[in-house]
Amino acid sequence: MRIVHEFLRRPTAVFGLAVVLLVLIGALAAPLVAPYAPDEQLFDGLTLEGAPIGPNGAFLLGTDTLGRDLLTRLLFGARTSLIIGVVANGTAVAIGLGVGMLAGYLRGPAGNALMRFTDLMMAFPALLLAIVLAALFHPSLWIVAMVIAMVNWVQVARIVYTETRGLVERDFILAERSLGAGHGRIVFRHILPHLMPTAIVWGTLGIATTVLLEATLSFLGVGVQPPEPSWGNIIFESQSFFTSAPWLVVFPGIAILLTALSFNLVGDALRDILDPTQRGRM
Amino acid sequence: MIELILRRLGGALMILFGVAAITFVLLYALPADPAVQLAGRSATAQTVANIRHELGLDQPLIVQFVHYLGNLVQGDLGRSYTQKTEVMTLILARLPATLILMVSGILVEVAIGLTLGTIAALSRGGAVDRLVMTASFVGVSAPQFVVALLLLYVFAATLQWFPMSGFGTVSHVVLPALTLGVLGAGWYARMVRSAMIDVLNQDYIRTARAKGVAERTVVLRHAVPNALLPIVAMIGIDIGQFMGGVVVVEAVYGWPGIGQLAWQAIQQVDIPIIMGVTLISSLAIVVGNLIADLVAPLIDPRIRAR
Amino acid sequence: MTDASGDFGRTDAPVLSVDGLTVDALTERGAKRVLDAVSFDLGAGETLCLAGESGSGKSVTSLSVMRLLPRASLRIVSGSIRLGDRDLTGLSERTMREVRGRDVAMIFQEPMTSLNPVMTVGKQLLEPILIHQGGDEASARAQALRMLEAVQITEPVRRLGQYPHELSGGMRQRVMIAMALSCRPKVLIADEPTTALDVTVQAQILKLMRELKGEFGTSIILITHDMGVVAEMADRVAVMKDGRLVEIGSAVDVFERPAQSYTRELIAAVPRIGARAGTDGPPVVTAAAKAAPAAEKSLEPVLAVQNLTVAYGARAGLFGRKAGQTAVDGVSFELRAGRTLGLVGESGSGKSTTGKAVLGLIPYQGYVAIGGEELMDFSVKAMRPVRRLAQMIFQDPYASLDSRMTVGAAIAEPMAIHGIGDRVDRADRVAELLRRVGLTPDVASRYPHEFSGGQRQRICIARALSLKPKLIVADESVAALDVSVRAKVLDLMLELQETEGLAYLFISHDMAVIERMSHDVAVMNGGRIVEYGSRRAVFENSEQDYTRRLIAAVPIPDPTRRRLAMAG
Amino acid sequence: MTHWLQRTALAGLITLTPLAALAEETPAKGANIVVTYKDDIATLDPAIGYDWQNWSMIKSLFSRLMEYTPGTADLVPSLAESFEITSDGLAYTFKLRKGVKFSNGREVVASDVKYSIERAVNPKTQGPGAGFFGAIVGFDDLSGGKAEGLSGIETPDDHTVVFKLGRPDATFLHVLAINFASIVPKEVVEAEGQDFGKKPVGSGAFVLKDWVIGQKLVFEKNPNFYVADTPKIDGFTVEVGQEPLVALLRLQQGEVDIAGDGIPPSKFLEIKNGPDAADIIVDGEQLQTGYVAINTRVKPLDDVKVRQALNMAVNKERITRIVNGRATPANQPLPPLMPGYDKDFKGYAYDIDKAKALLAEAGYPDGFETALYASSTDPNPRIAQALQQDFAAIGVKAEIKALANANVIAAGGTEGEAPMIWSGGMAWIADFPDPSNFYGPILGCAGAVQGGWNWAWYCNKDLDARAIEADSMSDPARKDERAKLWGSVFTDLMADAPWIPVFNERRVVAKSKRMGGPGNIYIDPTRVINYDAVYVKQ
Repeated sequence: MRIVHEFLRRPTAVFGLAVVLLVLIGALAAPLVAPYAPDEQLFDGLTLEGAPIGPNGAFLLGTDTLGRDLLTRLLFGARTSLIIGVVANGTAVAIGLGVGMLAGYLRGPAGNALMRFTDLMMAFPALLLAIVLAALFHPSLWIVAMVIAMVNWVQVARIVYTETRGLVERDFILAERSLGAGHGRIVFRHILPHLMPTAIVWGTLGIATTVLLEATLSFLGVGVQPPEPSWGNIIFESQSFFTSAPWLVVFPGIAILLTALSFNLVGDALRDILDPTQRGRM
Repeated sequence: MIELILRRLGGALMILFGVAAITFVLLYALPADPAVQLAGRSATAQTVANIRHELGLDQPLIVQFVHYLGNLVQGDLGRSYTQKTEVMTLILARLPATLILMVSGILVEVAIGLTLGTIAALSRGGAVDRLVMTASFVGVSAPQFVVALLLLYVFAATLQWFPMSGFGTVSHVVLPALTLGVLGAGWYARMVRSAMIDVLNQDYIRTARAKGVAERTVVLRHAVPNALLPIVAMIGIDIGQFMGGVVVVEAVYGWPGIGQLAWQAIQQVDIPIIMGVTLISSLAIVVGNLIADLVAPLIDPRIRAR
Repeated sequence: MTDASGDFGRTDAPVLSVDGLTVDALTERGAKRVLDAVSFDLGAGETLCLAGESGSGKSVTSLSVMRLLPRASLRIVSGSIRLGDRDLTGLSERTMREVRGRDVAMIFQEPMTSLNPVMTVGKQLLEPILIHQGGDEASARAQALRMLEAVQITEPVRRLGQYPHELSGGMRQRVMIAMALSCRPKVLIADEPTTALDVTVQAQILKLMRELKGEFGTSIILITHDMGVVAEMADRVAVMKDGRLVEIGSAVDVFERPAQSYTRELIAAVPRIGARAGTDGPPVVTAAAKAAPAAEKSLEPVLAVQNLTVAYGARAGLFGRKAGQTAVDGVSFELRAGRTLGLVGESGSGKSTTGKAVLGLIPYQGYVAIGGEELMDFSVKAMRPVRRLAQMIFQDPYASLDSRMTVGAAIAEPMAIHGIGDRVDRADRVAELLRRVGLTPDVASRYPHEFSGGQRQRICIARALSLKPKLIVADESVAALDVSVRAKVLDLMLELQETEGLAYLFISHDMAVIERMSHDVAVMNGGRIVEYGSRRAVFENSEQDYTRRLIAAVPIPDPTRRRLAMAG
Repeated sequence: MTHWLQRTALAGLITLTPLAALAEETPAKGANIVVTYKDDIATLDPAIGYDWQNWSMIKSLFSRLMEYTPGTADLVPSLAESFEITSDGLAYTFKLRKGVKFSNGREVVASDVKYSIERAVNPKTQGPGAGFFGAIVGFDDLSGGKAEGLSGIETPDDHTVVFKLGRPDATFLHVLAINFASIVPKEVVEAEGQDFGKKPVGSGAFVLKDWVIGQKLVFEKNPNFYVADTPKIDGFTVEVGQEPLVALLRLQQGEVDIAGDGIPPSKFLEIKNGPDAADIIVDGEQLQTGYVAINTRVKPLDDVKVRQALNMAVNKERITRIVNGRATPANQPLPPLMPGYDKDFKGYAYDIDKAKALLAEAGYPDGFETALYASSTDPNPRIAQALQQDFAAIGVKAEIKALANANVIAAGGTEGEAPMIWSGGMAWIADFPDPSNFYGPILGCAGAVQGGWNWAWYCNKDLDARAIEADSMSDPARKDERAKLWGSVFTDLMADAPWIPVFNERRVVAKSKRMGGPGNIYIDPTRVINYDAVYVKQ
């Protein structure tokens, strides 16, 4: 209850949540509210010379270079972004949580080995690695999600590691050990619950990063493949049109920006509320 | 101190070896046979087989890797499949451009981030703080390729304040550096803000105030140097982020750096170049962290003592 | 309250006069009063002690005088603070800046964090001199050097170029004092200046302050929770409670004829060193034990430690194995049922490390046997039977409870771990234990943050008792508690010892607490036990200079017995 | 022995008479022009370079025995002064022009010709063009590593080269005009090793002066070039890393003379409809066909009825609209400019009902699922999506796999992997203007192998036999007969429908207003851009 109350006191967080909900509803209800089918190449969606049509009554946000309705594609693109955002980031957080917690708890050679591995992953330029991976495996929605997860877990692992290290040093863990609690009990009953705020915060903030990364991969043509609409590949398909048909870049760009921003705002608010180290500050 | 440096260097070498091994395994698991593409459409099966043999692609993976490592130790990154030029030559030729871009990008983000973060920390909880923090999130959430395209459209194509693309003069670097810097500036502003808030809550700040030190001096002399430490560490990590952003920014602005090289190589499955660029990028990240480690003691005498 | 302020006759006009000072905290639910019409005067050359427990408003008072309250959360709503003929509450920030450091200076509790870690001592010392007296850097430097000499720092010239982390805690506090006095302020506010220091260092700093007060003609407001320090230093005492000033008067008056019951309790709760002189063992608190003095139950020690050594930081480096620091070096002692061994020493002496090692919480070398069983390896399984015999209570009760677990679950946790009883059994036992430590069973469903410090420590004790152990290692278990609470927790521990036959390994830096609690005492210094014997022998006929110094340095809450003054 | 002798003292052709219509234009002296490309120039080694950017640069850096008249597909001797072919078509004797020098100053002699061709064939060179020389005696030994040279090339004296062929090859003169047959100086190649491609030395119209990797290449006129008045500019600079769109904006501002990557789709209409269109745009046909290869060895595409149905399902008009009309719908593999193109052939008309009927006949009334591979560079994913929608109209659900070119090529060359491939981006542009170049590797049995380019995996022994027959007609007198025979090969194979010929893309180049000369030197059918012929108007 406290969380809800504190959350609602923040206008930016409420704005973020509203946009997130809007995107979510748009994505879920896309088949119902979208005026056209997502990959329907409408005959009157292109000029006779083959140019896309700007926003008008029939096509509220205009059409793309194949004569498809942009609004429809943006709505269906929201599905892609959210699915990837949730799946990829969820996987990343789960892996990061597991690796970070294990490394932080075990310490010693095993913990060190795990952290050296995350260091190694840190030394990969993330986007470059994602591009290489995505180009290697024929990209599809799920592959892209997994590629992003492979890249993004590292950050979570490092944070969880640091936090776990701190927790292990704390007196209550020492107290548990002095009581004779087993590793499983300490890890799952005592450490994990304390990491949940971090997991929740990253589960939210990370979605923003993920949405951006997916868009970037798709923009480079190694992300979600057409005709599956994704905000990134809509821009990819029409980037050379940005002087003659700016709506093809501007609208998906706004969609990406707003969605990422909203997840960031919500995540930031959650961090302020949930993270006990931040709580005392204000 | 020297031991610390040596230990870091050893770690860096291990990391580079790991990067090389992982990249190698990944790239050679590739479905595309570069020989087929190189041989071109008129090639006979014999030609393809010859090319495979000449590239050593018909040898077992481990042999290829050992061979690769052997060359690597001598600074030889191999030859590009498509350009037939030494990868080292290609990278060295393009590295200055990328370095210029990265340094200007880092300057942009640190300058913006440091200023905004400090301002936000000082007006903490106030309207300015909230404005800066929201703005920083907008910066962080803005897709680089959209920012790049929009900056290009507004400032180069329409207003013509800056050239559309190319390399050479200061005005060429402005838009790419801004694009790279905007994203980072958001992170820095947030980092600086929380570091500053941390520092401003420290006892020694209260001590300084109790001495009658003016607020400006408190912030600039007492708070900023202490808040700088996490920022320096972040610049090291940042280089990794930058290496990714560089691909997008160089692609949009036609900047002749290694991001462009990597992107072309990925499309042409030019494995030696991809390997080379990945290794160089990792090297940059490792060196960045190393520099951050070495700069930290200059700022904080406590680390010097250790 | 008004009658409390002005009834003490003085000849000259006060240097500082606080009148009706009221401060509100701005919270989400509106303003909350944290300081309520506080009034007092500070005479020239006088030391006024603001005494009181945590949350009483001492620090808010001092920060108000400096006008250093955090602007966003605390605000002076009414009252005046007159320094000479100026009301500080009405000054602009700019004018106030000139007052700070020149007219009113301040030193803080934590000398570790009160100095800027990235600036040299010299630079920090120069700052107030240059700000308030101007002049060139050379003359300021000369003055800074004189100040370092005045605070009796060794090698003052070298110190100027050093960074704070290169100095010990005591030296840092000396630097702070030098810095505060460098402009010869009229008033020095010292907020718990010695709390973070070891007792011997505390004695030196207090002595220094007394000397400098005369030399510099400065009036001092000394804020402390330690009635011993109050008695050592105060000309007058102001006692604060819940934001109000409840009593003010001369030190002798307040200590000998406290007007308020609160003050009386406060003074009574302070353990006085030497209070147990001439007796063996701690006082008997339960009726049953009084009736039948405990016989020696067994000769078999509950805990036997021989040649215990703990080395930290040892690891295999790139350049060969690095020797770590030895935190505990060849320590031996034993402890029998129903008895308490007090382990005392200054910070870094290795006493806490010893406590953790005997419970196998950190790796060690040497022989440790609990209940006659030597600990052979540290696997969770092998240790489990031993864990039932030995429990630990930590310094910070809040930190040693899992904040995400109800206290009921926390107390039941050991039983769950050891598979004792079912749900219902455990719930019954939790209720019983809560009652046993003086809490009501219905609190079992609450979370740790809903309790006060003393209550939390009771919960920790209940948890430690749940397995009916034979040995409890109490590591600074009352150090974080206010004196009045501390006394009650100590009494509870004594009571439990009598009824349960517990053996305590009681670790503390506080000689008075050790004296009260222990049958035997081991004094540690530099990782070794330098003196070991019955409490009576150690406290009354110590063979070691070190021990004698420790005892002598403890301030006694009796203004008539100021040893420091005599020493000075 | 009767020799068919062709003496070609075609001085007129070599001096490149400007076309009559442009006679009044005079090339400006001392001009330098700027050309832009997005991608790096891969290599300028003539034995290796094989993409459309470096193709025309290599052409201008090196000389070959044979050459084409600028802007046409007409073969003329170049480094060769004259040549003779025996009547059986198995021996070619070339007389070299005397006094031609490499840019390092050494004279070009017969042994250089032999060395250059052998180098192109030698597996150590890793050259993609080795296969073109398959007719020369000794080819198998050299490419198989059993010999160091080609026994079929003889150099009786410094200015005579004789080629002995193992079989008649009507395209052999074309082969000697492609880049792989460029003459290189042995000593320089051996000195530079693999870096020869970055520091090329030839005897062509231009010399490479400077190469700043990732930024620009500077070419300078070869003052000693043996063709009079060629080139017409003093030099050209190729700037790389330039986005097509940016390049075009710079071209409009006069900073760039030729936008090498052409006009991006987004800008095309704006420029086409703009006032400068006539001065800026050069639009012409090229020897290109964009097609969908239908894998004849993958179910259910192995059924000819299915393939025919797919052919009928594609709305080629709409697809040409997507590329803004920069293409003409195609109905057969050969492009219209190619000898043998059958104007009267109708192919498969767009007819959804008939397509559905055929599918039903084949046993797929409800269609089926399959995959369509395509290059991931614009506009190919868009075209693939248009095709996908067309197939969907007859119930065929094609999943699009848009991949990097290399991956598509690899999939196409793996048996049973790619059901359908849209060729765009990797499209077949002829190496030389002869129909045989359009058959062997991409439709003949020889190409239907692992790593081959016959992505339809189509192998028709009868047609292969007819192809060999046609290629044996090396007597120029039978030119028309040969073209007709070739034409029938291509129209007949359409009965099996291994391809869906979609369109013949026209090449549209943007040049600055100051550039002169006829359009076809900017879209030269054998050179892409003919740097030897372009000039700046005075």
